[in-house]
Amino acid sequence: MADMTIAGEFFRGIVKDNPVFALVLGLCPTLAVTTSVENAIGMSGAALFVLLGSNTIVSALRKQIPPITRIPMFIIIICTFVTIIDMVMEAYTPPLYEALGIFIPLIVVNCIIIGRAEAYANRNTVKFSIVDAFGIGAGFFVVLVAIGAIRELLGTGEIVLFGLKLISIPITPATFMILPGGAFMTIGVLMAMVNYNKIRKAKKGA
Amino acid sequence: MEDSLFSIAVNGIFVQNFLLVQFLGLCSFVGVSKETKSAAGMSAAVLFVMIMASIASFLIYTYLLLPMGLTFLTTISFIIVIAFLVQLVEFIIRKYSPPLYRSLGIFLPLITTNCAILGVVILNARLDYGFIQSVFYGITAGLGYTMVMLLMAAIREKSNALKVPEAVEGLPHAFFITTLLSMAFVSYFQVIPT
Amino acid sequence: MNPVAIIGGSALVIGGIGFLVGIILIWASQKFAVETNPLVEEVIEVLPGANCGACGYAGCADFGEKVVDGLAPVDGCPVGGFDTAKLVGELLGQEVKEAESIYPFVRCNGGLHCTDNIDYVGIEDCRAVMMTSIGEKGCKYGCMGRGTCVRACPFGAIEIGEDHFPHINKNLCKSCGLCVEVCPNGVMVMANDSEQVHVLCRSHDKGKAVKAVCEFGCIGCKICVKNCPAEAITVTNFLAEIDQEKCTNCGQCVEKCPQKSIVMRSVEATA
Amino acid sequence: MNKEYVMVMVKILLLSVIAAVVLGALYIPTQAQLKVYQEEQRQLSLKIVNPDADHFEPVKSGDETLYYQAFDASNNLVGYCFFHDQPGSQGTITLAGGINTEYTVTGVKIMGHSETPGLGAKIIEDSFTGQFPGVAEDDLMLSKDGGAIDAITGATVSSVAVIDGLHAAMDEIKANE
Repeated sequence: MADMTIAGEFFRGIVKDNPVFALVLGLCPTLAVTTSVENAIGMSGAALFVLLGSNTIVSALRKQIPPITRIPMFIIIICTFVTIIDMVMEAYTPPLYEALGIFIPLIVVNCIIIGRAEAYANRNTVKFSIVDAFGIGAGFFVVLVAIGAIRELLGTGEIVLFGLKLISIPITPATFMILPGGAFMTIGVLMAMVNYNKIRKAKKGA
Repeated sequence: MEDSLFSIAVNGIFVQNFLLVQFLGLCSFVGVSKETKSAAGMSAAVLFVMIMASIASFLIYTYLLLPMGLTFLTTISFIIVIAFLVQLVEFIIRKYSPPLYRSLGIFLPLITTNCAILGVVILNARLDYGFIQSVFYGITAGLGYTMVMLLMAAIREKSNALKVPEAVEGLPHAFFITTLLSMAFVSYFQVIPT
Repeated sequence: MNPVAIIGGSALVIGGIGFLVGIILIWASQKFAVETNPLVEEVIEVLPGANCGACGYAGCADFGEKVVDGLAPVDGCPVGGFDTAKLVGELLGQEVKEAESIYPFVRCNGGLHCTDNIDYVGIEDCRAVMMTSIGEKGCKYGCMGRGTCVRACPFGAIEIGEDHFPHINKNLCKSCGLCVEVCPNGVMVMANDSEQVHVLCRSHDKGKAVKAVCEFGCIGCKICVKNCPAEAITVTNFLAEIDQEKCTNCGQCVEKCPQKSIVMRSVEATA
Repeated sequence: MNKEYVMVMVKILLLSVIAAVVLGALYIPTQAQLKVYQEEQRQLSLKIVNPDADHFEPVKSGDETLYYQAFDASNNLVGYCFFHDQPGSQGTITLAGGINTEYTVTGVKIMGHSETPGLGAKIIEDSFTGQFPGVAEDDLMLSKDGGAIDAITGATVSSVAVIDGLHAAMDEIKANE
């Protein structure tokens, strides 16, 4: 990827290498957490912080990390960031921690972060790793909020964001959307739409 | 907690199945379940790491962290042990079956962050299971993971011959199959209230 | 718990775990050391990685090792085509000449012009049809358009057109040859772009049987054999075969063939 | 153990120790702050679950607080308050409860839970906890068993868990008073 530009990397993270649709990573939190838009925002925010931290440190130390103990060292870095954010938020911003509490440990098992550390940060300069973290984080945010909105709207009939009711549709709430089945279906449908768009473009192009 | 081994087994494999009910371990599940060979390879690796991780994390938690009151280090120490086990598995697979190593690709390191494994060890700690219970839970959760993984790989291989609109082929198709599977498992959940 | 105990304790615990991890991993890396020749890794990096087996080896890793050991030709990867061959050549210090690109080609002209033998309802797969009957069409040698080749193609380069024939999209096709292998009737063949004259039929039936079933079937009348200046055509068992080395693309046989089953194809994007 | 392996050992050891020290160092202030915050929270929830009480005296056995006695401004016993952990459907539910001297519930607040979002998690909403104030001990049961509390649809296990938690705490207080 010789001709890497800042903007190029950023948008690549959102569209071409979208963490959830293209790379198929980070599904566990994506499905578990997107029962509401509020949770989705919280999760992707926390994930972005950790991703930024880990990408920077990993790419800064990439020359030092011996290939033999590669995975454990990535994990130590990632987990330190997660524990930091966990402790700091628990003590200093209790209400926010109350809302995001269960997501923080989830981040450490978020495949996106080690996925990027292994596939990207380990091979590129700090500058591009940070941009990549922003790009992937934004991609993650967009997808999470989209799925969260769909599931919350269909599952509970309304979207409540930080207490204020944004939209409400007069349907009998389909709790199916809150259950695991609904989550899989939503992401399946969205992914099919993305593929359809890609194929249409490829057909026109080829 | 005096959960009988049977209830742990039913919990691990069916009712609280890590993949379909608890959403844990999906990244590798979707990524690798294209064909049974790599699915089997992956589940064997996950099962091995789960059992070893349950043993190691139990020892660390009860004999190191608890007495010294450093429970805030639980997540980090567990995950280092898992990462170490995965690195070990990576060496073994690369040595003894390079094709499997190639087909697992990026998903091998991803086992480390495989939510299922960390899920098992943290649950072991939170429910403060005894040693046998922890190891048993590791085994049953691993079997639950393997069962669903192989089930999914078989279905996906069979469904290749179906005529599916082009946009749905591949991953969306896999997700729809998973939807049906998880509905079946969740209905199990309602039947046996634990 | 005073601060020193906490920091000291955690340094001890995590440090201890890290130390153990380090020791065992080093031991493991020696015990399970795999003597990979770094050059092989570089070659594999350059290969397309489709693991399609067109080069005749079990995936790119296997092909990479064989190339480095000199057992496989540098341009042995048809999928990668010339540019991969060039890269591999550079790595191994061998120069590579431009190779002719070859593409799959359908040798059947029946399709809608061919009567249907049975009304097949079942799995969308030509092999399944051949397994369950002697063929869906009147002519059991022809192309049924059930899309086995479409699914076999790892690059999605083949599509079944309205004329029930597979159409190959040349800029997607990596000429890996999987479709040729998978076609139960052997209708698909890899054809060099310069080979323009082809017999669009595979039927070994006698003339009367062919005419009853298909408009453009080859009835083995040998007119083409008589008219070919380069004697490139031989008829075996009522089917004309063109020897592409001898054929000079003169097109005599195309005009003379009463059934019009020999065709001069112009090399356009999709065959 | 040639030089290269020693380097690997040094690097992984160094990284582990640095991570540990950073976490350890951060743990102390955050823990202290957390204690302060938790104490505030406890006082606050005691107030909520027992509105007419003015101050609370912890009843300890050893250094562990069993429950609190609630006194009004003129220092006569008005009721009791307690924190109780009860296993729910997904994990433990921590609830705060208040009762008066006749063991009628004065208030319930869910302090922490890990129930399924959207289902069991609804126990924290007032629509559920609001039913408890004024309910005597004997009809502290689900409405379908003749009690006064309607369970949350699709989350019977979590609703029952809260009720059983209250009963358990009440029995504990009865045994002690």
